[in-house]
Amino acid sequence: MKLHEYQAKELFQKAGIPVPKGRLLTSRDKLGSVLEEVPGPPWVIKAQVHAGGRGKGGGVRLVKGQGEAAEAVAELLEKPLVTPQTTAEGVIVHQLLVEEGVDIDKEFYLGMTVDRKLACPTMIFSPSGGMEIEEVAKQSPDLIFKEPVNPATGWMPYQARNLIYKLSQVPGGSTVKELSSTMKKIYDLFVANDCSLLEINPLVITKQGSVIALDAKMTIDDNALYRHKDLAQLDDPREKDPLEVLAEAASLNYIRLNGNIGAMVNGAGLAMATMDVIKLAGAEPANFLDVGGGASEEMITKGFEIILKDERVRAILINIFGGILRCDVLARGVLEAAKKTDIDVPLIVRLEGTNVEEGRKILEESDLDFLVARDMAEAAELVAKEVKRQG
Amino acid sequence: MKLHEYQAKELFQKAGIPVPKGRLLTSRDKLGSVLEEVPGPPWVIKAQVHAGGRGKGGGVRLVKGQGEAAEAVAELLEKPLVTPQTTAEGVIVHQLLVEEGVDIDKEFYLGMTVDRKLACPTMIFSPSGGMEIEEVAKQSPDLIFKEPVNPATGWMPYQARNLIYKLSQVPGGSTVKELSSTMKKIYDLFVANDCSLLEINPLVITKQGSVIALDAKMTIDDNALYRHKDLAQLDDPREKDPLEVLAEAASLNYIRLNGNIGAMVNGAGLAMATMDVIKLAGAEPANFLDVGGGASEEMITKGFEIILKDERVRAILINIFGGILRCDVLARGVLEAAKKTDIDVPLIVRLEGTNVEEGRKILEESDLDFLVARDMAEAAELVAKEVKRQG
Amino acid sequence: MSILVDENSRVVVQGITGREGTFHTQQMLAYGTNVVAGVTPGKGGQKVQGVPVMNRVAEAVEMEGANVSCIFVPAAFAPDAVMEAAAAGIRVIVCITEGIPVLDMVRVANFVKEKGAMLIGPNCPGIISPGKTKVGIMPGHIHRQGSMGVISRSGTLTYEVVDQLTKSDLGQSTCIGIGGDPIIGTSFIDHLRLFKEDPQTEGVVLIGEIGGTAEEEAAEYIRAEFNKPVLAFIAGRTAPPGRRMGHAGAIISGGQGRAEDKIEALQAVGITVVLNLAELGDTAKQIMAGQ
Amino acid sequence: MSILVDENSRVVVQGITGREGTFHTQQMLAYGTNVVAGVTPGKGGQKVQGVPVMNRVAEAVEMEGANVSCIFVPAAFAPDAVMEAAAAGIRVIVCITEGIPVLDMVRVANFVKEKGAMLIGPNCPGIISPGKTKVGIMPGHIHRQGSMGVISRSGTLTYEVVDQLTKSDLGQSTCIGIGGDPIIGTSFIDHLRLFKEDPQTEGVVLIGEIGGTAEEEAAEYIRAEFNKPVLAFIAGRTAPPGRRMGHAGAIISGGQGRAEDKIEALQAVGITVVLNLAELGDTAKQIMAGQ
Repeated sequence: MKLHEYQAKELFQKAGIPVPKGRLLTSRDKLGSVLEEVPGPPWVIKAQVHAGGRGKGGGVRLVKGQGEAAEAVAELLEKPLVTPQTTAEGVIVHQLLVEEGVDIDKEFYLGMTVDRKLACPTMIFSPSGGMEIEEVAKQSPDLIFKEPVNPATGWMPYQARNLIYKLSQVPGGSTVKELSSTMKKIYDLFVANDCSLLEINPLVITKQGSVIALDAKMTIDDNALYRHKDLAQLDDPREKDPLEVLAEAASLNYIRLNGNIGAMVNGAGLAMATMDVIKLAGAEPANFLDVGGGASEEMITKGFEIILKDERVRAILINIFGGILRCDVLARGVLEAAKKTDIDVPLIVRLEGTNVEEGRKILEESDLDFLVARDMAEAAELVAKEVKRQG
Repeated sequence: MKLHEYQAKELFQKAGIPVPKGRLLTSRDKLGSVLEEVPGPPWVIKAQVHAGGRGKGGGVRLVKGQGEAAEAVAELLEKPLVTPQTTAEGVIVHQLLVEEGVDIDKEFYLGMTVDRKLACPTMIFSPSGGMEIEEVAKQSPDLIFKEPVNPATGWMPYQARNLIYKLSQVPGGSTVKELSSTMKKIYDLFVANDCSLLEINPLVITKQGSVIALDAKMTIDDNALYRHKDLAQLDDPREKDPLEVLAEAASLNYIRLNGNIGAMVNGAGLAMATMDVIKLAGAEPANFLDVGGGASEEMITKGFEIILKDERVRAILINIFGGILRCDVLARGVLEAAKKTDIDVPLIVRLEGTNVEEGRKILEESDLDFLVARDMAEAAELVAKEVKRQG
Repeated sequence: MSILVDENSRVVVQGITGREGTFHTQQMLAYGTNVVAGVTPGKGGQKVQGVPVMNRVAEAVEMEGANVSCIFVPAAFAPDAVMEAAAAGIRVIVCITEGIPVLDMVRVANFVKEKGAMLIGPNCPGIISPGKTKVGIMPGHIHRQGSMGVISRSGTLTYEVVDQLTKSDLGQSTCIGIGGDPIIGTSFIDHLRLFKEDPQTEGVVLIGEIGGTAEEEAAEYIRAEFNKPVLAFIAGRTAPPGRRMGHAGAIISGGQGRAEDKIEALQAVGITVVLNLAELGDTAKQIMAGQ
Repeated sequence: MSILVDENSRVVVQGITGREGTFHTQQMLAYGTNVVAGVTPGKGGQKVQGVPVMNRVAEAVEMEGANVSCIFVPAAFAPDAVMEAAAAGIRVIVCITEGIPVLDMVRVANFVKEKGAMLIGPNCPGIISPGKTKVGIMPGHIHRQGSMGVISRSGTLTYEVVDQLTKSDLGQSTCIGIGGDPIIGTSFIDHLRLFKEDPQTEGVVLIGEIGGTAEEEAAEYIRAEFNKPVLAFIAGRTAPPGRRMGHAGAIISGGQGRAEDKIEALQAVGITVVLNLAELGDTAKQIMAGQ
């Protein structure tokens, strides 16, 4: 689960990590009072959206007076923002963060993530702040410094020194202390909130030598949300595809994609492989949908309904390898969904595994119109045929 | 540093570990008001002293009414208490803990300490509550259950199960939960307060099935007191030998013993070995005194003064193997002390190591009256001679 | 032979009294697995499918000689269950549970390693040595005893692959689902090492997916040390970056974990990578016939 | 030979700009120790006794090839310093610092072991291979190169013993102060293992004291595996129970750690235990002459 910048910065502030003074703006009318509370001009007005590349899309504006501020707000608030990471239509901006301008001397990147290979949280620090860290990694990997954290000891002061004293220009003593203390707090925040990613880019040193987090990105491990009720409430469903929100409520793993072949599969790996097969057959998947190992009839019905709600879908491929999920359960779920909604696109069904005969029988004996695929190869062929036919 | 029972129980309460309701009594006059606040009768009146074996010495009284309570207070408060762990004169009781009586169904021992070999905190649990754990260890070691704690994970719930389900009579479900939760809290308390020992003996299950800590023993790691200013303030110097309090203030490792040969040594091991040599020579050491590796002239002076303050001392042995502590510093310190106090007992000096010649010269050129020992063997002989001479 | 589990495996099922635990205990028993005990704290003394239930894993080890554990405990309690098994001396721990927080797994993975145990999973279908024993939730009937080792980050995708292998007359020595989470107990490499020493295993199928760099590391290991034919499939060539594709570990992030990079790394060391899943069985047959 | 340190040791002094660090750097240099760098965070670029000061141990390793560390950092910062050394790849870490909290050492000891380093101390005088190098605070001049290994939980008591050995014409291969704290990085056994394989070492003197059971464990190891003559001394036969005798680890508690028990355990496996410290040199001479 992603947090908005302003939400992450509130957590930063509570943890004692300095951030610029700022206020959230959700309506144009409030701009005057917000500007009164935030030191400036200059101010910085930042679109609060989850999509990355916000700056490149014009979602971050430096304004030098009230007039410029009003203009920026007019251009951003409740308007679509297109970034390299959104679709061409962009995402609607519902909230702006208005912050004081900061006198920047130096910009750093400071981040923490879990290193899968080392199986531990790892701090990443770079003097190339402000750039995307993937870019830095490509262009100058020697400017990325890493410190994996031993879970038994937690973050140790020497690790901060290992990062900071690697800089070709080491800042002054008090700044070193602030940087070191910020790193310790980032680790504590990361662990306390079960983060999977925490990024400050840029973390800046001001002309006065203070350390301040100019940006803030936090992603919470979805699996850990059960023990962070407070964080779970920060979820912003407006940032998500409405079909994905529906799927989430039904405990289905559904991701909407740009194609036109709907797919319902059990198991994440098989679902991905099915997407790949659709693509190989010359079509594009409309979604990823893993109904999971232990899906009930109701979940199958719900999943099928969600696929049908996507008006771009031109054909549907059901690919089930029964394990825990029995094929008869799947069949009954599909029939249940068909009762509720008209299925006006071709349906290709491939069943295998536990109770496969029973499942096939249930489908065949129904009045559902569908094509049977005996295996993945045939399923792919049938999908390709449908694509060609609809041309 | 040892805490009193009532101090430990206050920490228990804050941590959510149930203890009997109780009040501290420091003056006889307050007994009436204290008894009003504590549910009962029956009450339990417990002498607050650091010495162990308090129960055997009559320091714990169960009283059934106000009259009995007044009697017990009269016998205990401001009176000496002799236990198997005190001297024959006993220790003066300055404080009493007055507690509600508890309906005991079962008694357990629950403790935590650092296992030196495994290098980790270890929980100890036994159904033989109320007895000294050393006794249980001797008589029925199979009734002592241990769980070492991995510092990387902290106390895990399965460890509580490993201890509790080993009982031949497993208590009911809710009691198991309370026991398990108490164990977790004990570990957290142990770590949060840098304990070296934490003991509840007995931890009882009441007739109602609740878990309650009837006694509480906590020892704080002296080396960690610098980061526990609050705990450091709980130190009760009345429980210590006045000379030891003096030594502590001067950062000297001094322990008063029962003999009559004062000893001043640098290094703990050499100080112990010197005590052993004194004993081998047929005498008894009056103290352990390690002036430490980096002792200053002032510390030497202070240490010498403390030895001289002990009126039981009949002879003094100075045994210094100069390493960091130079022999000339030692010599000057001793002379400084001699200026301030009359030395009316024989002084035997054995110097070796760094700057030994200079040290010996300083002593020889002074008007101090002393015997020189060339090595440990000679030092022991001279001590023995003194003991014999004084008969 | 076969690796990790065989007819001598004595399995304890942790969480045996739960719905899934009970169902799969029955399935495992039906397959012939030697389930010697179950564990559910507080329910010691009961029986499930004729299997005695105990309060602690240590009891199952002491009293029934359990040496393999299969865990069906809910995510909030599974880390504790894994550590309990490792501390009790279980050497092969299979954790089926999905949804364990990553930072819990950081601690668990280190703990298990320290204890010298092997953790399969979490979020995996388990492990099966066909014809000998099944420790997990895979449909047993699609497997056949034979010479192919299978290592996979996925569940049903593995069934698909095994089904194709079996239909191509390629039986399996051992099939291991290593799990779809970002942090898992054992990697491709851990199991390749065992397959290398296993005389029954003549070839290995690796089933990878997007996320992380485990496949790249496996490729490097195979180049340097592995001497049996390897066939690979990588799921997620059409997965968009930044999205978690069902498995917590299946996410392309920070420019890492793309299927193309994995395929390239595997091909670069001479491993055949099947691009069309439907062709896996046939391709495996050709490769093994060429040996 | 000799163990752990010798003429090839390249020593980094952590806390070199402090009073003790500076003094003992001078003493070590005077003895001939190859002190290649010092570390004090924030003071990189300075020189102390001609030794370059750096900000990080990793720099000393990379730039000066440091492979041994000697730590004079105050107790509150010493755990961090030890871990820094271990993480930087230093393999022999000598921690002189006294007064480190026990629970800090729990974490440090585990961390160092994980990194594969050997920690000598804390609260110890260090380690010396006479005639080659001295890494610590012991007076160098009382030592002489020779064939006796010395392992001790004490500081000045070790000087006393070494002095007697030297005066009895018994030189030393390596003398190690393992430290007086309840939790120390390496035990008697760790060093006995090394002395066993060291051809220069022909006999070993063990200097124990009250507290813990390290001497009992050493006795058992010697019985089972050690094949050179061992002479022991245990300090604290007259120490009262329950009192901390200077060293944080020197305390008889819970009926454990008494000198008598240690002496008995050592004697039971045939080790000569000197009861009168004054006689140690002579006894050692007799034993070694009898070989």
